[in-house]
Amino acid sequence: MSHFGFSREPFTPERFRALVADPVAGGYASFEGWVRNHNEGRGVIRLEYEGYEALGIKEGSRVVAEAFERFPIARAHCVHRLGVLDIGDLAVWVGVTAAHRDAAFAACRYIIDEVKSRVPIWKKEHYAEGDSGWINCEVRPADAPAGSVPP
Amino acid sequence: MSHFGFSREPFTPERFRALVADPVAGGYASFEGWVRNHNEGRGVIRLEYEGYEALGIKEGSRVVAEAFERFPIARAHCVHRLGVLDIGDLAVWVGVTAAHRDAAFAACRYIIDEVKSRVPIWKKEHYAEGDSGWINCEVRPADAPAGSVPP
Amino acid sequence: MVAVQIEYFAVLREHVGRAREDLTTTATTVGQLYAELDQRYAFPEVGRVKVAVNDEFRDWTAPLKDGDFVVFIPPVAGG
Amino acid sequence: MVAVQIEYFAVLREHVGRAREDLTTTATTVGQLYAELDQRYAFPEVGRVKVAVNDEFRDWTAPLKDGDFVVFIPPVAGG
Repeated sequence: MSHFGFSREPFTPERFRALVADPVAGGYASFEGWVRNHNEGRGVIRLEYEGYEALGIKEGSRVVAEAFERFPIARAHCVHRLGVLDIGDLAVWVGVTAAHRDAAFAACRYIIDEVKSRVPIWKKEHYAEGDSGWINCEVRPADAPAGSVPP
Repeated sequence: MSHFGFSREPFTPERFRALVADPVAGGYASFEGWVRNHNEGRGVIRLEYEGYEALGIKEGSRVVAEAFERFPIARAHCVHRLGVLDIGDLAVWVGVTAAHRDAAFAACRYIIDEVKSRVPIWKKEHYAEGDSGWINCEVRPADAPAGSVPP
Repeated sequence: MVAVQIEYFAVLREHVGRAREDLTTTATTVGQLYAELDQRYAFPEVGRVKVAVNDEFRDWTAPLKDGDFVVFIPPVAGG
Repeated sequence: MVAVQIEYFAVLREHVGRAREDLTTTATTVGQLYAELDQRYAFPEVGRVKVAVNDEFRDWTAPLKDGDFVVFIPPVAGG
């Protein structure tokens, strides 16, 4: 079974938390990304996540596999929501169990950092003023380094 | 309301997770200590936690207050089980929300580390062989530094 | 000439106005294919774009083969 | 002479054989009280013990007052 998945429907962490339970585990570290009501000084009213699922599952699973190589952990799993989300909704969940908490914390942090930077997921924020934007993709002229768009 | 508590009954994280929900929070980091089936090479069959509750609540609340001073977090809470626990049971839960995940992770880690080292809680492990011991209190002669017991 | 399928996501999908298209092209690398499409659509400047062929990340110099499934990946923002 | 109440936890409770006792003592500090009780009970060597008076951590030199509630705190192990 893959250790990374997408969910098009809202989900609760309990279901996936059970997947990482292990009798050798003394520590369970988890991270949840929630939709917050602001970003960079602007009021946010809802989000949309779009994912390239076939590649996303491969890359997300590679991230979790790397966490297993780097840290002495028992189990790990990550699930990312897709679709339209409201404030407070769960966007991403990472859960890691290990015999000791050092490894659980480190692996959990590794997974969320790498998933956010590598897995093909895009986030569109809808603002209180009625406009919207794709995060990390809205390059204002002053921000755009020459030749930044390949090839 | 205090940000630290004891529970004499089993509890699920969901109840306390709701306490740290906050619309400004984009990240929720949590840690759970579970009873594992081994410690230092010995098979463990169950645990007992005993707490000095009046001081424990004060010291635990101080720990969480320190986390608020040190890290830009939204909410934080910690609950520790007391009584007899079986393998896999939840022994301690820490939940922290923050606008950004750096602070949530750092504060969660701070709280569990300080709670484990400062809050007056004692753990008795019951081993597969039938014996038992109070963790950190069983000083074998070779381990006992002269004069280590005050005053 | 190779026949390829392209899928667009997020800001590129909205810019192009559709999610998928089938294309016959003289491009021999995915980088050449991107340049050809950029000329047609004038993609928005979104920073560093990556590319995947048949659901794996590839270099821009990767050769384009008949039947390839190509996705251009603008900067991601999970979590 | 002061009258104090002592509560024992964990390894000390099991060693002493009860959770609480009332005591009248000539000790004037909590450190002296500990020494008096250690002489009576021969506490096990458990590493560094701390002390609380009236539900607050105190130094071993803290004065003992009539009515104080004293707890000796062997090494903790939460989590």
